[in-house]
Amino acid sequence: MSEPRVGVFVCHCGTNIGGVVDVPAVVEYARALPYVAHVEGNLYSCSVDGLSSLKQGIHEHRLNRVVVASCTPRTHEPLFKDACEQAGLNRYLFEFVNIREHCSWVHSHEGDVATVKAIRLIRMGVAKACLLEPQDEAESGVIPEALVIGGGIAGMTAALNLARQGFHVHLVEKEAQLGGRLLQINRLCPTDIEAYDLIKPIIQEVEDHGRITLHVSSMVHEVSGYVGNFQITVAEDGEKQSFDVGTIVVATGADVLQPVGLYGYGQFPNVLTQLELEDRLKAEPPLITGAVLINCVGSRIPERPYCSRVCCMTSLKNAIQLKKLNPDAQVYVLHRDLLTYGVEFERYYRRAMKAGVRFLRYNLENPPQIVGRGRAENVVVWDALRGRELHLPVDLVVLSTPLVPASDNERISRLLKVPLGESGFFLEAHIKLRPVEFATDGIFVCGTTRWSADVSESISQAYAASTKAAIPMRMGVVTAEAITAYSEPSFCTGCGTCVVTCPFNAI
Amino acid sequence: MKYISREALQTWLDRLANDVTLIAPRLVDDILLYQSVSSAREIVLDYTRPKMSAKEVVLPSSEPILFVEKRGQEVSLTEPSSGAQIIFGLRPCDAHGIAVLDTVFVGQEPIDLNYARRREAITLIGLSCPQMREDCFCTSMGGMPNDPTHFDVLLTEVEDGYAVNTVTDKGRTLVDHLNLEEIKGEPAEPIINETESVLAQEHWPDLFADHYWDLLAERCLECRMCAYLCPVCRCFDVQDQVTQQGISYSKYDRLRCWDSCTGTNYRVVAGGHNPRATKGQRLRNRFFCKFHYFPVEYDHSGCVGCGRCIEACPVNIDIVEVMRDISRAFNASQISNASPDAEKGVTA
Amino acid sequence: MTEFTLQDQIRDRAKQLLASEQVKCVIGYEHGSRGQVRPAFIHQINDVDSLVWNQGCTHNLVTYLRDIKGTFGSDEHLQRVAIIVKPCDSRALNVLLAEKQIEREHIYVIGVVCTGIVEGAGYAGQSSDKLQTRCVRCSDRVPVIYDLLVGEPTHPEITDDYVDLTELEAMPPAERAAFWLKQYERCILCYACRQVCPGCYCSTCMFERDDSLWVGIAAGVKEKEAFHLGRAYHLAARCIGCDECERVCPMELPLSLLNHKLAKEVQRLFHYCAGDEPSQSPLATMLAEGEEFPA
Amino acid sequence: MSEHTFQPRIIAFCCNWCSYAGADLAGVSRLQMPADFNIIRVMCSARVAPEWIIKALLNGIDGVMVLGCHIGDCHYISGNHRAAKRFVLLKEMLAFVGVHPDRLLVDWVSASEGRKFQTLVTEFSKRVKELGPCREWQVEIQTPQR
Repeated sequence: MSEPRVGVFVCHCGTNIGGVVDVPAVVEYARALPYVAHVEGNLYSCSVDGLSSLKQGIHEHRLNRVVVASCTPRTHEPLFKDACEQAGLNRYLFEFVNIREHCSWVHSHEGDVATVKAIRLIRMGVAKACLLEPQDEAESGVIPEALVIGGGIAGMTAALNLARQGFHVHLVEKEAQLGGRLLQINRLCPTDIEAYDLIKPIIQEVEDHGRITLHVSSMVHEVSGYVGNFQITVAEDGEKQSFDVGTIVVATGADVLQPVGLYGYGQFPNVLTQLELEDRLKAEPPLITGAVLINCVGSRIPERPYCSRVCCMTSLKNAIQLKKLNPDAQVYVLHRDLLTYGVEFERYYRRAMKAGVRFLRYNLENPPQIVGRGRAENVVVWDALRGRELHLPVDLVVLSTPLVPASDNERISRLLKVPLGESGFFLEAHIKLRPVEFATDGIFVCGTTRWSADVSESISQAYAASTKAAIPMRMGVVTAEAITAYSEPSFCTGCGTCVVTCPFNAI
Repeated sequence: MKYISREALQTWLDRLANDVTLIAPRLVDDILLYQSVSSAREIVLDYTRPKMSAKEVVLPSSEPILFVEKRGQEVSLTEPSSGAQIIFGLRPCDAHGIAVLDTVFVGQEPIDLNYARRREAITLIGLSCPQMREDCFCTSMGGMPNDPTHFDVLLTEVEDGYAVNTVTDKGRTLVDHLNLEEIKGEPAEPIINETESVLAQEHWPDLFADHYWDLLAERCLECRMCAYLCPVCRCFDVQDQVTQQGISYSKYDRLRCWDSCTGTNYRVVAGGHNPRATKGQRLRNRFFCKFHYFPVEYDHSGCVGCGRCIEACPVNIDIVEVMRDISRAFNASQISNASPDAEKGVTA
Repeated sequence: MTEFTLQDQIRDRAKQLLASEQVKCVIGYEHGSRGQVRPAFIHQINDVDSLVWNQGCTHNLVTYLRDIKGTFGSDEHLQRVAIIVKPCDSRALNVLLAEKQIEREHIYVIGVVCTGIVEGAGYAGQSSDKLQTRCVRCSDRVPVIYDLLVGEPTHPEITDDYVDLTELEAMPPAERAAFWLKQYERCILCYACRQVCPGCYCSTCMFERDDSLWVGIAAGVKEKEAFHLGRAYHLAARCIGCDECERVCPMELPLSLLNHKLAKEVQRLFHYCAGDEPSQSPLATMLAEGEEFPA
Repeated sequence: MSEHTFQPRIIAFCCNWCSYAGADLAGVSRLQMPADFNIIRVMCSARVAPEWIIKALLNGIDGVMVLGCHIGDCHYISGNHRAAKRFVLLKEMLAFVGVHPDRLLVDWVSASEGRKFQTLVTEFSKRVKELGPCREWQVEIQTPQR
């Protein structure tokens, strides 16, 4: 190996780095580091301009090591490695230095300190780069079969998308019937079509599809292996069955919060959740003269700070349904903020207003009170606009509760070695850049198991995740990380501890 | 010969400690070592032999021999300097050891500048041993417990004080202004051990291939203690160490550190081959170095008979026993050469 | 008179083993020069009578198995050795067995019931009647592994509670740091502690000064500290407490204190005692159900 | 170096799969923290050899953090099990030779725990600052020429 000639590319990332770190000073400093042959600052190293400048730098300065100081390797490392490779440099001769997430963003009030730290990090990166050696990646085959966990709308969509592309799919559903949450739902907004009409043909196609093996009333019991070659064991009524797949899609859905103890739920028989109302609407639609629908029940509070996104629309949808059943009914939606994003939902909101649904804003300091003997008779709410208390006579109170992480999430997270986020939903590799995949190669995620989503979003995500999952199966090969452990005979004493310790039985 | 009283010696030593670096036997956690002292009180006078020899003073275990500094593109080299040092209370065997090291490092061209600079500034004030320890054998190696040869000044204990034997001019400049009286009478002769016979160096190669070395080495642990305690063992390696690395300023030390032929990797060459691959070969080298290679090269023994290695070896590899075994084996081989039926070799 | 009996038994079995060619060598003890006892390697029946057993047999002979490891089973003649072990030494055998450094069938173990080794053993003219500290503390007077047991098992009451250790533990951290730095300062890096240790069998020691990334090149106190801490940690959950490192140290560093401290913590944290069984170190195994560190 | 200008030098070993991502999240969330630590990305907390920590603490580093996945979440199944056991013992040994055990912090930070990362770094830096330099031996930290 010839003497290292290191090229250092320091990214401003617009103002993200450049607004805190004195990039020109960092560039000057890096110039003097041992073995550094070229240094430049880029406005955006990851832009087309930045990448071509990097490639040009490699050629012009005969660089044999490249250091990029910018953001996190978790998202951008492959991009820069590819650029190195395109310029004829082995991709393992690249070193990433994170001066954004780990520097400018966390020391943004102390520019001088951040500059010194960026310098330290780059010095470390250059020192490491000098020690890098080119590596060859080994390739391994990919089994052209996929596992989809969860038989709801997301899981079924993913399974069909893969099966239609010619891949064999194992679909695992813990219930006896496919369909998931949609089985419980009456109609879907904004079109008001019946949910069952939507999923019936999908269930039919899944059940009839020759390339989909159904495992209903089943749980995934064991997972081992790696992208392209996972070994799966599924348990069905205690009976175990094993098969191998190349990729995995997680679409296990979410639970709905049961608002026990909130707004008289469990205390008054006429206080229902939205799901329970949908059930009623399907069976024997109730004739209501006064109904109050309360939003954000159990969400956007300190112990559950997130917005569940879909409940506002659910509320609108069911308010409209109640109005349809009895146009004279007084239907109120008590909300903290109405989130009817996008053109369709905004239009839907206007439709509800036109239909005579009343909207009232409440705040957490003055939550609505449910009063009544034996059953909810009145809802007392502070009307901030009018500056007085309103007494709304009701024969029905409906609570909009958020989606919460499925109780099974933790088990599946451990099984697949993929992380859960702070709220307990699955955590994708990157919220913007890798929204439907995990950091672990070959495992993908879609639907409400990742975050609250409505049906169309779940379907879009399912297409995205399954399409991503199809890539390695279509390629037929995956390249394995080239850097692996090896035994150095002059140090090895043959104690065998590594052999018994390795959980992958790789030694 | 002059005389100095105990009190006068204390005063003198206090002054020396004040003026220069005074190195003398001192207790460090109950272990007697030649180390620098700040006053005469710290010095132990009633002793037989410090744990380590005084080799460390002339040849430190880890010594910078060159400082390299890089400022910008400018490189500067500095050689270390050494101030005046006096070793007081040195035993004759240890002075003998330093004399042997002198022959190696400054006895012939090219001389070792570092050693020379350091050695130049050292004055040796000895103290005779009244009696040899059980494991001492300096008398077998051409020394005596009261041998003044290698000192600048040698003190020998007499009643109430010390006889002062000024040997060199360097010693004289130290002692002259003390205005000492002439001594009355002679100090007593030391009690000495029986002399061991040492096989002449020219006969050692006859026993080079003897199985004896492998058998002797069976219990050797291959530590480096014997070499590091030895007043004569002088092997070292030289490596550069980065002590500071920055952009505008870097600093490197070139270090000379003790090494020992008893260590497994001592003789390993680039490519990984080890010409002294077995324990026996390595241990044999230790004795051949002292009794054959050294005499061939420098015309005297590489052992001064201090007995430290005998005392310290945790598995009782006893240099005197080895000397006896080798002499006996050689004699036996002479006889067997005369009568071919006799068994050749020795057993451990 | 017991000692004569034990010694006779050892010699008898050694003779049998050599005569029947069951072993090629018996590793035991013999009288050396200046009244010392030293390790002996007996290859011939004629030499068996030089084998001794007494309270000066301080060396842990298991360390020598390192040298002959490569010679076992190298050709069609299975080369076995017999080794004499005290109860403490026998625990080192378990460590080496667990770490696959020796095969059980390659060694014939003569286990000796030990009543304790005297201080100064192994050195000329220093022998006393006082037992070594490790022996005063020893409750396992019977080897944990043997083919032949020599002697009648005894189970002495142990009263010692590691005063030296608790004293040091009670010191303020700065004082303790000063204590250790003063000890390391004295070290001459002769590596006797490592060489005598049955657990230190690596062909290349990663803490050897002249070729190590981990300790540095000089022989300064920093390098010495790195060597001793690194070695102690490598011996954690493996050191069986024979204290040979401390015995051989020419500069009398209290090395066993570090080892005992780690053994104590290994016992407290992992309920594990090195050498009890030929089992994996708790540092190489997974956490048990409900076990959590930092606790 | 006087007491109140003392800037600790801290190394944070972060595993690639959880705690490095947790540190990323702290960045994305713009959580502010002291700058006296450098992150070294390792594949697993079990990759962190005790020798590294000994070497660091004896050579001018004042504190070392080892951050991995939560137990049960290890990308390599049980790497953090070994790390947990290894470092609890190392801490005891360091304490015994006079290196304050608080200079070594072992904890688990998941990819979603940006705030925990911030808290750990902030508190650790504060603690190490209180403890002062680990060894007097100090390396000059060079500031750039403007």
